[in-house]
Parts: sequence; C-alpha cells; structure tokens
Amino acid sequence: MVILNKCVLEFTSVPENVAFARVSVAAFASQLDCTLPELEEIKVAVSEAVGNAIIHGYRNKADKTVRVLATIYKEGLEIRVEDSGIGITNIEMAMQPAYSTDPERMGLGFVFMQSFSDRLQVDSTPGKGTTVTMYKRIGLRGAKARAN
Amino acid sequence: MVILNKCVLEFTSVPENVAFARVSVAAFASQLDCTLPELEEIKVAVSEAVGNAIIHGYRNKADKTVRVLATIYKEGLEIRVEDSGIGITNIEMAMQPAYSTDPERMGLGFVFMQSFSDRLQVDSTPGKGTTVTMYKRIGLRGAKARAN
Amino acid sequence: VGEIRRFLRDDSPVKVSRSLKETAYKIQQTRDRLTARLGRDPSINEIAEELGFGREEVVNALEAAQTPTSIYETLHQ
Ligand SMILES: Nc1ncnc2c1ncn2[C@@H]1O[C@H](COP(=O)(O)OP(=O)(O)O)[C@@H](O)[C@H]1O
Ligand SMILES: Nc1ncnc2c1ncn2[C@@H]1O[C@H](COP(=O)(O)OP(=O)(O)O)[C@@H](O)[C@H]1O
Ligand SMILES: [Mg+2]
Ligand SMILES: [Mg+2]
Repeated sequence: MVILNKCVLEFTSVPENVAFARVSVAAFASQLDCTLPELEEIKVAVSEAVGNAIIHGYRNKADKTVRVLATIYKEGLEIRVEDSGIGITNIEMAMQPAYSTDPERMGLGFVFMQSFSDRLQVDSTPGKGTTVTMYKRIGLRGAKARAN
Repeated sequence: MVILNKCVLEFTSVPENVAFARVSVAAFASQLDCTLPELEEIKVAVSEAVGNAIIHGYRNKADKTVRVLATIYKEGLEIRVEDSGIGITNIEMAMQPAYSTDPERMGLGFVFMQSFSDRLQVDSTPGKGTTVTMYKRIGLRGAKARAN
Repeated sequence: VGEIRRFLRDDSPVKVSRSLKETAYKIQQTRDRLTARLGRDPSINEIAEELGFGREEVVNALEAAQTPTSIYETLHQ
C-alpha cells in the first residue's frame, strides 16, 4: 500500500492529553477528505485507545509516554496507539463488550474501536505493553480524488 | 523550571503538515490557559518554523522528517522545531527582517517567530540541520491560577 | 453504537462539528462577551467553560473556520 503521509505523536500519560491526541489525529486525518461523521469516529476511537493506555496500561501514572502513529494510505487510515504499560493477559476477554477490569467502567472502549475499524488488531505482552492498530478504509473525494 | 506536560510530533516534510503541526501545537498549548490572540501567535510561529524546515531545510523534498517538541512549564511554553536539512551558514543574516535566500519570499518568518517569543534561539550546522527554539511566558489565569 | 456513544460521552465533539463555522462564530461572540465582563481578554479555558466545550475543540473549530481549503469548508457550503 502506498503511504501518502505519516505522523507520530509522543506525549506524557496525563488525561489532558487524550483531547490533545484526539484533535491532532483528526487534524491529520482531515487530509484524507473524510466526512464529518468519519472524523467523529476517528476521534472517539483515538480517545478510547489513548484513554486505555493511560488508565489501564499505566494505571494512571503520569510520568509515562504514550505513542500514537497515524499513516495515511491512498486507500485509508491506520492509527496505532502504543504503551509500555502492564499489558493484557487475555486479549480476547478484554475485547468482549461490557468487559472491564474496573467495576466502575463500562467496558465499551474496544466496542467503539471495533465499530470504527475495518481491521482492529491488539498486540500485548503482560509486563511489556500494548499496541492497538486500527485500519479504516477512507476513499479520496473531490479535488484530491480527481487528481489521482 | 517545572515541566507540566510534554509532547513530540514527528511528521513527513510535506506542506499539508504545516496545518497539522499548527493545530496540534495549539491544541496542546490550550492547556496553558492562553488567550485567543496568544493562540494565534503560537500558530503563526509554528507555521513559520515548520514551513522553513520543509521549504528551506529540506528544499521541498517530501521524504524527510520534521520534529516538533512542545513543553508546558508552569511559567510558559517552549516550542522546538528540528530538521536535518541543509542548515544555515549565517544565522544572524538569515534572521534579519526581509532577508530571504529565495527572491520570491518575504523573509518575515523569523520576524514573526521573534515577535511571538520571549526567547528565540536558532542552532544550525550546515549540512546537518537546524533547530529553532521559542520560549514564551504564559501565565496561568482564572481557575487554574486560583488552584495554584 | 452511535446512539450509545452519544449517551455516554459527555465530552462528545459531535455538537461542535455539526457546524464548525457556527461554533467559531459562537467562540468569537463569547470572547467579546467575556472581555466586556472581565475587562480583559478571556483565556481559552474560560471561553470553553462558558460554551461547555473542551478547549481543544475550541482550537479545532477556530482552525477549521480559518482554513478555506479544509474538509470543513467544502462540507458546509
Ligand atoms: N492499553 C491497555 N493496557 C492494559 N489493559 C488494557 C488496555 N486497554 C484495555 N485494557 C483492558 O481491557 C479492558 C477493556 O477495555 P475497554 O473496552 O476500553 O473498557 P474499559 O476501559 O471501560 O474498561 C480494560 O478494562 C482493561 O482491563
Ligand atoms: N530550517 C531552515 N533551514 C535552512 N535555512 C533556513 C531555515 N529556516 C530559515 N532559513 C533561511 O533563513 C532565511 C529567512 O527565513 P524567513 O525569515 O523565514 O524568510 P523566508 O522563509 O521568507 O525566506 C530563509 O530564506 C532561509 O535561507
Ligand atoms: Mg476503555
Ligand atoms: Mg520562512
């Protein structure tokens, strides 16, 4: 697949940076001529993945680093969110709707990520960290599509 | 100085990413309780520095990487823009108002960066690259200031 | 899922993007109103609080309203 553009964000694991990551990835993705509803889905997916990295991966420790990689392909967008936190022992269970290790939480983060993505991959090693990779087909439209 | 928050952006040297960097740094800096005019100045300064990295540093080659580091201190904001491009031989001359190596350009980029910054530092090695560091005092106001 | 999302997320950016231009206009109005009330330029935080948005969304809306070539523009003509 042809890479058209790429960016990496690296930031401190504080909750304020969830909104920062959401807006930044959306600004980057808006180059793809996506629709506003698509942009909304991107924002939600990024918020959930980055929130998970901070809350679960780093158990709210504020001195860690979260990495977000966004890649624009001719055919779509890939978003990868990485932490070097506690990791997930049972990925399949973690991804079940309404499953959460925290009784206060709703366990719907992965549901949103899944509903956004055409392909969602979660790689995790307990004690090492977690990588969530989401891929979404987004076609080029308008002037950009005609130029291609 | 106490660091409150930190982020790094790394992206491809294509002109579309000037807007991406501008929005991202502005979203990050909005944590500092700056005013809208201050935000505008931040955006302009980032656009000029990132634009210079792409246009001059990399001579518009699209396969290079620009790095932007933003750090929020209790007292203000530091923005650093780095390229590994051609570098600047005479920094003092480059920073003169209306000086440009390109006759089509206005040579006002450094003027905007200077007017934004309380401290502006340019480090460059010909053949190695350029780092522009801008620091701006931005006081806490309102709720945050009262909480401190 | 969209439905659930709208119910669950209190910081949902959905309201903002409905019309980013309209939002940008509201931001300017709010800024003027707060400037009159406070006797100084309000911070983004104060504007965001007044409007009930996140401050990053304020940044986003302002940028979108400024960038004529952006997606936002073409969608709201
Ligand atoms: N980055 C991560 N690191 C460690 N555990 C994670 C991570 N992301 C998700 N998890 C685990 O997966 C569970 C389900 O996640 P999610 O669907 O987002 O629901 P919630 O965040 O509401 O718990 C979490 O409760 C947590 O145990
Ligand atoms: N990152 C950079 N790498 C190499 N040269 C640079 C860089 N930034 C600025 N310059 C040099 O400094 C000059 C002045 O920059 P600036 O004030 O932004 O004006 P302009 O971009 O309009 O030329 C440029 O013309 C260029 O020669
Ligand atoms: Mg979650
Ligand atoms: Mg310039």
